[in-house]
Order: sequence, then C-alpha cells, then structure tokens
Amino acid sequence: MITVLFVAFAAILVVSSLLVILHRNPLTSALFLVLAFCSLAAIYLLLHAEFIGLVQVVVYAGAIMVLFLFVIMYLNLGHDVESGVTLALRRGLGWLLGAVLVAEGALLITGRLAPGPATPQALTAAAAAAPGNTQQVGLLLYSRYLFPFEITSIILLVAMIGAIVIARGLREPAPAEAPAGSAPVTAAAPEEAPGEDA
Amino acid sequence: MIPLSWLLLLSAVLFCIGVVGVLVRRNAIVIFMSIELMLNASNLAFVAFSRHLNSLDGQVFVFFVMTVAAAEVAVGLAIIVNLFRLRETVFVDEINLLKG
Amino acid sequence: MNFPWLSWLVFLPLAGAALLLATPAAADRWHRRWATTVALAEFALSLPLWWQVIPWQPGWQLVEKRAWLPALGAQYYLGVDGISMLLVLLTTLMTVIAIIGAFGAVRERTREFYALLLALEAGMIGTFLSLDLLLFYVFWEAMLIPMYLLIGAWGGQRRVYAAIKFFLYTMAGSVLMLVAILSLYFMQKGLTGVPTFELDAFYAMPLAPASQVWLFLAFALAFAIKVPMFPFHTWLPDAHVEAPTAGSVILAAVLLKMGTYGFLRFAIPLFPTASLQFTPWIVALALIGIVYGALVSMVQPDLKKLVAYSSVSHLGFCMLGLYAMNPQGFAGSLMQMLSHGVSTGALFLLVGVIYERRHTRLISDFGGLWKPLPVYSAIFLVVMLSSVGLPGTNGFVGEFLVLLGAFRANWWWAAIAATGVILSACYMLWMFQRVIFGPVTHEENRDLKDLSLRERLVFAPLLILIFWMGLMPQPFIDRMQPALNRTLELSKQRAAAAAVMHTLPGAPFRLPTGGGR
Amino acid sequence: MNGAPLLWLIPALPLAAVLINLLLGDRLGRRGAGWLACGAVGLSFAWSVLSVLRLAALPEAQRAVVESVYTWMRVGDLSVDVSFLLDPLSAVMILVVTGVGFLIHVYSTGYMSHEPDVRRFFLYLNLFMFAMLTLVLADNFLLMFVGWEGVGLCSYLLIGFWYERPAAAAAGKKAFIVNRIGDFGFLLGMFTLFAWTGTLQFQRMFEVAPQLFPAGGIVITVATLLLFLGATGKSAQLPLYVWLPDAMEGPTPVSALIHAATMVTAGVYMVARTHVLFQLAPVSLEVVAWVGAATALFAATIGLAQNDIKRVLAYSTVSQLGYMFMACGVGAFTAGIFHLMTHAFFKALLFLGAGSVIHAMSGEQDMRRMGGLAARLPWTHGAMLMATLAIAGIPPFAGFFSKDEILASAFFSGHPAIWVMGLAGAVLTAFYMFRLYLLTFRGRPRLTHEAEHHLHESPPAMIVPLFVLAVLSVLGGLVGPPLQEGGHPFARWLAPVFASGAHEGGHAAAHEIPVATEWMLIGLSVLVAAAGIAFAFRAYLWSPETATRLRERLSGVHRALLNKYWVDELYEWTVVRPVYHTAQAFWRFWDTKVVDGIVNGVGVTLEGVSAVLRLFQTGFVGTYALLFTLGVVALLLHFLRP
Repeated sequence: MITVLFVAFAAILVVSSLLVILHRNPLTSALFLVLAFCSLAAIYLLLHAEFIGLVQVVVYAGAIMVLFLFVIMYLNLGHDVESGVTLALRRGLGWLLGAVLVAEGALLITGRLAPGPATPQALTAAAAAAPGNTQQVGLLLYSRYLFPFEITSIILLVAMIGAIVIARGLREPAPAEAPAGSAPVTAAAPEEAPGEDA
Repeated sequence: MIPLSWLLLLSAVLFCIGVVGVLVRRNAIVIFMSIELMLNASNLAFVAFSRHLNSLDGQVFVFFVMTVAAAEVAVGLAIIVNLFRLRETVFVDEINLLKG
Repeated sequence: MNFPWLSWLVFLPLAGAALLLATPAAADRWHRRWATTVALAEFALSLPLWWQVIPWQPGWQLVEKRAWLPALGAQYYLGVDGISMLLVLLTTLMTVIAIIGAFGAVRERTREFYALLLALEAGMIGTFLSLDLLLFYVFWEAMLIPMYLLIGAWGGQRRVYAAIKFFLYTMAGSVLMLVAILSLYFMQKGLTGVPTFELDAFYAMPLAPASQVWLFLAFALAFAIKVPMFPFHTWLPDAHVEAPTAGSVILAAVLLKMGTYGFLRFAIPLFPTASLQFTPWIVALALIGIVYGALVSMVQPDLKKLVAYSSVSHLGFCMLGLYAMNPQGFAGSLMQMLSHGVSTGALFLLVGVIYERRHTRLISDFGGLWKPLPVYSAIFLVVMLSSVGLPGTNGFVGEFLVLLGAFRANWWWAAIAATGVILSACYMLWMFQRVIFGPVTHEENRDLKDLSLRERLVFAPLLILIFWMGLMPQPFIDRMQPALNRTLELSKQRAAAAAVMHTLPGAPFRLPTGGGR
Repeated sequence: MNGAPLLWLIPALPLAAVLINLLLGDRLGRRGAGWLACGAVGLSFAWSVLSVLRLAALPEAQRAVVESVYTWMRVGDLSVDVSFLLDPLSAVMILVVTGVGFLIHVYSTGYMSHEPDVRRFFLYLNLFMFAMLTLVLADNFLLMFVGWEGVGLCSYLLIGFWYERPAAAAAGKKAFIVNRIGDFGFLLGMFTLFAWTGTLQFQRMFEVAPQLFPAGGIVITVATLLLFLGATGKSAQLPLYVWLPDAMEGPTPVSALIHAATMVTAGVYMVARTHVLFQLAPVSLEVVAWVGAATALFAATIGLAQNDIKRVLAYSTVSQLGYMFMACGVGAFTAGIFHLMTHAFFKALLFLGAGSVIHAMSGEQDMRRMGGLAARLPWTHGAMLMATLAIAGIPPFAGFFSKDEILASAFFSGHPAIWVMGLAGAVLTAFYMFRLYLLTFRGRPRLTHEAEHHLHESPPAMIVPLFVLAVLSVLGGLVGPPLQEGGHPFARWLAPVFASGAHEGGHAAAHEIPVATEWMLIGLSVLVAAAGIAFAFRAYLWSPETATRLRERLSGVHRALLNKYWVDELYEWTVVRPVYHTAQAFWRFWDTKVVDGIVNGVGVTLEGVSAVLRLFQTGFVGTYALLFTLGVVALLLHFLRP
C-alpha cells in the first residue's frame, strides 16, 4: 500500500519538476514547483519524518515559493523567449549532461551501494511507540545540535541584512552637485521578511 | 516499506532535473528554482538515509539545509531584483561583466 | 667568546637600514652619512676576524647556536672558518667602497636606496656565515629582494626587465635547491631520527652515489645560475647594465661569489661522488664560459656589458679551479674570487665615474680620456692590468694557481683555459685603447674633470689590495688553505664512504693526479 | 761572497725610483725626473759591477749565489719564493742591461728634452729596468715570468707613450697581445715542468731533470718547445715577430733599450738559462736552430727594401736575434750569449744614432729624404759608421767575432744548411746596413729645405753615450777572439754555467776543430761581408742608377719585400678577423638569440598558455555551470571505474 502511494507521489514529483524547467512562463513553473514540494512532503510523511514533512510545506511551499511568486509578479516577466543557435546547443548539451548524470546515479546506486539491507530496518516496537517524531527531533536539536542551531539563526540574520542592503538598490554615487540625501534613483521595493523558521 | 535504492534513485532523478534546469534555462529565476529542486533532492536523500539507518540526524540536517535554502533564496532574489533594475533583464546570458 | 660576534655582523647593517628608514625622506645628505658610518662600523667590526679566526683550528669558530624552529629542528647556527672569513671581509669592504664610491650617483629616494644596500649586505654576510641549511636558504633568498629592488627602482631604461629576469632566474634555481635541502633533511631524519638542518650532520651522513646525483644537480643548478656559468649567464649583462653603480659593484664583487662559495661549501663536500661524475660537464661549461665570455666581451659596444661578460670569463676560472679537485685549484679559485671581487668592483666603479660625467656607457662615445683625466686613466690602467692578470697584481695569483691546478688535473684543461688569458688581454687592451688612448674624439670629453678627492680615496684601498694580494698573497693563502684542505679531505672521505656503500661499477674515488707526481 | 749578497738591491733601485717619481709627482720637475732615473740605473749598474766582481772572486765551481727574499706562494706542494740567482750568465746579462740601460737613460734626457710628459717616460723606463732585472736575476720560473710579463707591460706602455697617436696605441696593443700569445706557451711549458719535476726552482729542476726525463722524450720536447714558443713571442722570431717592426712607433730610446738591447734578448737568455732542458730534447734544439736561421734570413730580406730608418734596424734586430737562436740551436750557447752582448752594444748604438739623426732632422725618418749628413753630423756619423762596420762583421769590430763564432759553431756542429743560411744572412746584413749608412750619411743630400735649415748636431748628452757605445762596439769583440785554446776568456767565464749541465759532447768544443778550417772560415766570413759592402757601395754611391735598375727588374720581389711579404695582412685575415667574427657571431646570434631566446621564450610560452586559458572566462554563468557539471560527471565516472 505504502509503496503504491510512494510511486504515485514520486511520479507527481518527477513530472512537476520536469514541468518546472520546461514551461516557458516562470509563474507556472513556480506553481508546479509548489506542487513538487507538496508531493515531496508527502513522501517525507511516508518515511515517518512528519516534522520535516510539515516544515517542508510551511517553509518551502509557504515562504520560499511565496517569495518567488512575489518577485516574479514584481518583475512581471513575460514568456521566456528561448531562441538562437547557441541556446539550442546549450540546451542540447544540458539535457545530454542531465541524462549522463542520471545514468551514472542510477548505476552507482543500483550497482555499488553498500550491501546493507535493501529495505529499511523494520521499525522496532519501541521506536514506533516512542513519542512523536517532532519531539525527538526537537530533543536532538537542542542537545547535540544546539551550536549549529544557533549558527543557523545567525545565518538567517545575515541573510536578512544582506537582502535588505542589496534590495535597497545601488545608491549610485550621488553626482557631485546633487545633494547627498536625495532619494535613490529607483524606488526601494518593500521587501517582505524571508520565511521565518518553523 | 519503500526500498532505499528507489528513494535514492528518485533523489538522483530530481537532482538531475535541477541540473538540467540550471543549464538549459536563461531566466535567472527559473535557474533559482532548479537550484531549489536540487536542494530538495538532497533533502530527500537525507531523509531516506535517516529512515534507513533509523537515526534522526538526517532529519536535523534537512532542517539546517532548509534554513540555508531560505537564506539563499532571500539574498538571491534580492540580487535578481537589483539586477533587473540595472539591466532591465533577467536573462543570464546577457549579463557578462566578468568576461575575462 | 661570549660576544655574539657573528650575529652582530649580520644584524648591524639590518639595524642600520631600519634606523635609516625612520629618518625623513628629504635629508639625503644625512642618509649618505648614516649609511657610510654603518658600513664603516660593519667593516671595522669584521676586520678583527682576520686575526681572530685561527686558520689551522679544525671545525667552525665563533659558533653561535640557538633554537630557531625547534619543531623542524632548524637552528640559528652561525659559524666561520678560513673560507667564509675572507669572503665576509670582501663583502664588508666592497659595501663600504660601493657606498662611498657612488655618492653622487643616486639623487632621488636615497633613504630607501641606502637602506636596501645595507639590507643586502646583511643578507650576504648571513649567507656566508650560516651553517644551518634552512637558515642558509633564508639568507640566500633574502639577498635577492634588495638586489631586485636596487636594479628595479634605480636602474637604467630596461631596469624592470633586467630586475625581473635576475629575480626569476635565481629564484628558479634556488627553489630546486630548497627541494634538495628538504630531501636531505628527510633522509637525515629517516637515518638518525634527529630532525636537523645542521651542515655538520649532513657532512657526516653517508649518501649512496645514486641519490647524490639528483641532489647534486639541484644544488649545482642553483649555484651555476648564480656563478653564472655558461648557459645560465644571460641575466648578468642585463642586470649589470641596468643596475646603479653601487648595486653593480656589489653584484659583481660579492653576489657572484655566492655561486662558487655554494659549490665549495655545499655541492662538492656533500655530494663528492656526483661531483666527480659530473666534473667533465662542469669543467666543459667552465672552459666554454672562459673562452665564450672573453670572446663575447670583445665585441661589446657597452662598457658595462663588456665588464659583465669578463666576469663570466673570470668566474669560469673559479669553477675550473674548484673542479680541478686539488689544493692548488681550490686555493686558486678562492684567490680568484677575492681578486675578481676587488678588480671587477673597481672596474665597475671606474665605469660609474665616467657614466656619472657623461651619462653614456658606449665605448664609441669615449676616446682619448688620458689627456683630460690623467689620474683616472692611471688608476684605470692598474685595475685593467689586474683584471688581465698581470703578474704582480692580484689577478695573476688566482689565475696562475687555477691554471696550475687544472693542469695537474688534466693538461688540456689548462691549455684551453690559458687561451682565456690571451683573450682577456685582447678585449681589455682593445677597450682600453678605444676609451683611454688615442686623440680626444668627442668634444664633450675634452673638459671632463678628473677624480675628486673622495673618488681617489675610494680607489686607494683597492689599488693597495691589488698590489698587496699580488705581491704578498701568502697571508691570504695561509688563512684559506687549512679550511680548503679540510673540505678536500672531507670530500675524499665521503666519496670513499659512498663508494663502499654502493658498489658502483667504476668511480672509486681517484683523485686525477694528472702528471708524474 | 762575504756578507749578504743583497742582489735584490739591483732591481729594487729602479723600483724605488719609480715610487719616488710617482709620489713626488710634478714637484720633481723635468730635470729632476731625468736625474732620478739615470741615478737609479747608474747605482744599479755600479752595484751590479760590484756583485759581479764579488762573484768573480769566488772559485769557479761555486760561482752561483742564491738569495731568497721572502716566500711568495706556498700552496700544497708548490712552493715559490722571491729569490735571486747570480751566476756568470746572469752576471753578463745584468751588466749589459744596466750598462746599456744607463747609457740610454742619459741619452733620453737629451732626446726627450722637449717632451712635455717626460716624467711619465722615465717612470715607465725605470719600471722596465726593474722588470728586466727581475727577469734576468730570477731564480725560478715564476719570478722570471713576473719579469717576463712586466717587460711586456712596459713595452706596451712605452710603445704607446705618445698615446694620442692612434698608430702608437694600436702598436702597443699588438705588442702586448703577441707577447701574451708567447706567454701562453711559456706558462704551459712551466706547468708541464712543474707537474713532472715538482719544483719551479732552476737549480733543483736541472739536477732532477736528467734522471726524470729520458733524453728526447715526448714530455721534455713538448715542454721545451712551449718555452721556445714563449721565447719567440718575446724575442720576435718567426712566427711572432710581427709586433717588433710596429713597435718603432715608440720613442727611439725605447726602441734602443727595449727592442734592441734588453727585452728582445730575454728569449735568448731564457733558452740559454734552460739549456739543460733543451739539451735533453735534441728535437727542440733543431727547431730552435732552424727557426733562428729562417728568421735571420727572412728578416734580412725584408730589411733590404725598407725605407724607414728605424724599420730597417727593427728587421735587422729580428735577424740578429735569429742568429743568436741559431747559435743556441746548434748547442753553442756561449756564442749566442756573446753575440747577444755585442749585438746589444752596436744595435743600441745604431738605434741611438738613428735617434740622433731623427732628432737632427726634427722627426724625419724616411731615408729617401736624407743623404749627405756626414758633414753636418760628424759625431753621429762617426759612431754610426763604427756600429755599421761592427754589425757587418768586419774583423776588428765586435760583430765579426761573435757572428764568426756562431757561423763556425754552425759549421762544425754538423749543420751545413744552417751555416749557408747564416752566410747568406751575413751578406744581406752587410748590404742593407751599408745601404742605410750610404742613404743617410753619404750621397746627394735629398733634404727638404725646411729640414736642411733645422739640421744641427745633437747635444753632448746624446753624443757621449753614442761614443761610449762605439768604444764598446769596437772593443767588445776582443773578449772572445777565435782560435784560443781552452776557449776565449768569455767562454771560460760562462763555462761553469753551460758545462755544469749536460755533456758539451755532441758539438765539437771550439778548441778541437782543426786550425786550418778555422782560418778558412774566418777568411770566408770577412770576404762575404766585404762583398756585401762593395755591392752596397756600387748600388747606392758610385752608380745610383744600378739600384733603380735593380728595383725595376725585380719589381715583384721588391714590392713583396716592401710590404713585408704581407705577413701582417695574412695574420689579420687568418687570425684577427675570424676571432672577431666568431665573437660577433657568439654575441649576436648565440647569446642574444639562442640563450636569451630560450629564457625569454619560457616567458612568452607561459603568456601564450595563459592567453588560451583566458578564453574560458566567457562571463556567462551558463558556461561556468556547464563546466561545473562536467566536473561532477567526470568525478562520478571515476567512481564508476571498476
């Protein structure tokens, strides 16, 4: 039963991500990406990683994609025009490389993976009965990974500041005669804070 | 139960789609999305192994990957917005200031 | 000896240079005075070495050993013996001469100029005194920088090209040497477990002939470039032509001796079997260097290039002396180093004098200088004769001993080298005739003013040295001979040890006895 | 020899004069410099005479005084010290050098009286005396080599004394370089001897040599030939004689002192000094004899056609030196030295006489513009006549005795061909010497009016030395009359030096030859000399047109002689030019193109490679991503490798 679900979600996932890169209109690509993220979250749930699944939905689908959509809308991009011979060459090469990578990945995974148990260990009874996955992850997060946890918060802070500074736009060196404090050439786009963490 | 190799295969396919996206598309934002795909592929592999080895470290890592992804998107999009403001274009192959 | 004599010798000029940099840029007269006092102090400090170093006492003297990089086992290990004492004296003397000689030459940025000169002196003395291979390598490279800047900043038109060529050429060679030093270090560590760069440790370490070959080649290349030997010599004329007078004097007088000193101190004793194996090649290059250098200098239009190529020829003699592998050859080689330092240093000063007055180095621009500059021409005559190796001057003693040593090693070596004696007479006399003799051809030469008192003061010690070393060389020979014989003995023992270690077909150490006795 | 011999005083005196001259500088004044120089050489001459007398007082066997001053070089088994040796041979030499030198110094004060830079002239002259005396008194090869190159240097300086004349400077350079080529041989000879005998000291080497070197062995022959190469360089023999005629650019007293009396004889002295070695190598002796004879004849022929009075004398010197080497070559070293001494007298006189003539003619050297000077320059004419008779070999004069002895030795030592060449040379010598005499002193005066006006006899300072030399030219020969049992006094004086070495054997000592043939030889040589003189008189005095007719008929030969067989041009094309062009080729092609080419080439190739690599920086993010992925693919491939 689970395998059927898994196959279904995997199929959705692959198709939607293919469409993401194939579709001309970035907006539709973005939406397909949301679909891909959700199917991925589903797969996480199948793997008993509930916390990650939910966080995936909230962070990726919720925050990041919203940001994407906002920017796409903001820049109101039209259709991507994909033409020109160099581009064709690049696309051909791109696909070729993609295929080669997939083949290599497949060979590596099927051929060479450590002989370990092909199927995941059956869940021990205790593990299944243990408190919820989120609690365990939380415990782990605040015990062994406390330090990296704090660092991620700093990363986010840095990213925020970075985004604000960049998005404020290049304050062209004001021409000598223009008074210093004149409004920047381009209107500063209000920047919505990046998706906060879970 | 879902065999590990399938999961890894799926993540490999997902990753390759991301790579192709980066290589093929001209639009910076779509490239960005493809990068997100690649990140998620790795998350999938993490979770797969976490499940397989029955240790939660994998999931914690996925958590960290996500925060980094979020930060990256924020900064990336800010750059793209700025780029658009300066060059009126988002197409990557029209921006070659760093030509050797 | 509690007084750290050698450290003072190395770091006094460095301190002088540092203090000099602190002075304001404009006061160039002060810079000159300060540089002269420091150089004179350094010379005064080095003079007592002449009596203090007891020639026949084996081993190093006035030794100073302090831990430097304990982790690596590298020590700050200075010591002196007969050979390095003489070379240090040559360095300090020629630095004083160069600084006083080139007083008027440099006008702008004098502060940096003199600071670099003093730093260069410190580097040179350090190289001669260091007995720890890593320390030696540090000083060896440290010398390059001031010289590079001297040529690069105060040189002639093509100074940048010349400076870079000089730097890269020497660097390329010495990098290989570093590799060799390190491999020696690891061999030593492997063999005795004690990580050290001490020269004595390497002297004691038996080396199989096979491994000696590559190490020897690395060392030999680094030193051959510095000598310079035949194929690696093209940096010298460029460096000399573009260098300012003071730089050129020191470059010729001391820097070129680093190469031959390196062979004498490191290449031959450390890898005697390989040295013997490559003797034919090195002697061939030396002989080519002698004849080729002389021939090429014959046709040089530029005075400085002529003297530069003559240095190639003279140092060819040094190398020939070294690779004759007998007491006369060694003594002749070291004497030739000292006398070449004095006479070529003087030659470059002489060229500098007329360059300062006429701002040209082309022989065709001069002619009949005897009439306007009698004193200058007389000094030029004596220095020219010393460079040609007239008996009674210092040039002859070195050349004679080298030729004698070469003859005993292999008679036709001396035959070919002796043609260099004729050729050196040819190019020097032809140059002398075109520059000094003959009627005054160019109007500008007619009213050149003769040497000032300062310039005469500079040449006085050189002339005295030329005749002292020529007529009474025995004090010099007595001081160098015990050290040279020890090096020779050491090489023989090590070669014998190496031959035993690895039954190499052929090459048991056979000193080429040449003729009857 | 009671008390310290103080031999070093002899060379030290002129050296002291040099130093005083240098230090006092201009304060010395022109006359002061002259007196200082002459005084120093005079004292040196006096001390030499005293030392020789003290030497003569010693019994014949121990007539060799060695005085070591200090150790010069001691390296390994080489030990050389500055030490002087006085024995009959060097006694003769120092007397000749200081005696004739003193006379020439006195003459120079007169001759160079109006020369502005006379102080520098006397400085060089004294330096030369120091170098020559060191050479002659040296007790080992190395010190002799110091003197050897020292005299080479002084001849370079003195030839180029009038440095403003390019010809003089070039001649000086030529002299030094040709000498250097000779010294090359000398140096190598010295090394060979040292390598085999382990010493450079004459006496020790001569004791060891006979046992060490098998007679006629390769090594000793090569060594002696190398030494002889050095001698030819210094004494201007074939093939290295080219520098002597050009050396006439220098002032005349220089030619007299250096290029007649002293320096050029150094080669002969060296061969005589090392006679022990030469006798061990008969092949070398043959070479010496033949080169000597060839040079004598060759130079005499050139002398016939020269018009410059000093050039004639120069070629005559080369020829007479040929005779000396011929004498040594046939083993008659005594005769060689005897001729050296007599030649020093009359040749110095000839040069000084010529100098006096040139001085009188205010610089004119071409004989074609002289003539009939006998009346106007009586003293010079008288002295020159005696010298010309001496060199021609007319009996009472010195030249006859020494040249006759050489010819006799050549005849009796079994070298008939050499004897014939000697005789021919004698005829030519007599002819060209009297041609010189007649053209300058007799016949129609061909002076230019201006020269005629200035003609004046030389001052006494020049005439007195002329006459002293004239007396010596006349009486000098009496020291060695022929037909003396047990050798003439001069031979007996030199006996200890030459007899002590190898056996005198091979060559018949003077006294065993039958008296009748001896007289026949004397008569023949006188006859030959007379014939030469007669022919000269006929050609240049009684019927001048014979000379012109002769010249037309043999115009080809005449031109060859006039141009000195084009030897200079030959050397220019075969040696100087190729050396110059190889040097050019080395420099222009080899040094700048090849060696520097490689060095710069390395730089250029690096630049090229980096230019190629730059192409990858296209600026497109896509390209970078592509490369990135290629990298990953390659990496994975690596893992896939079996």
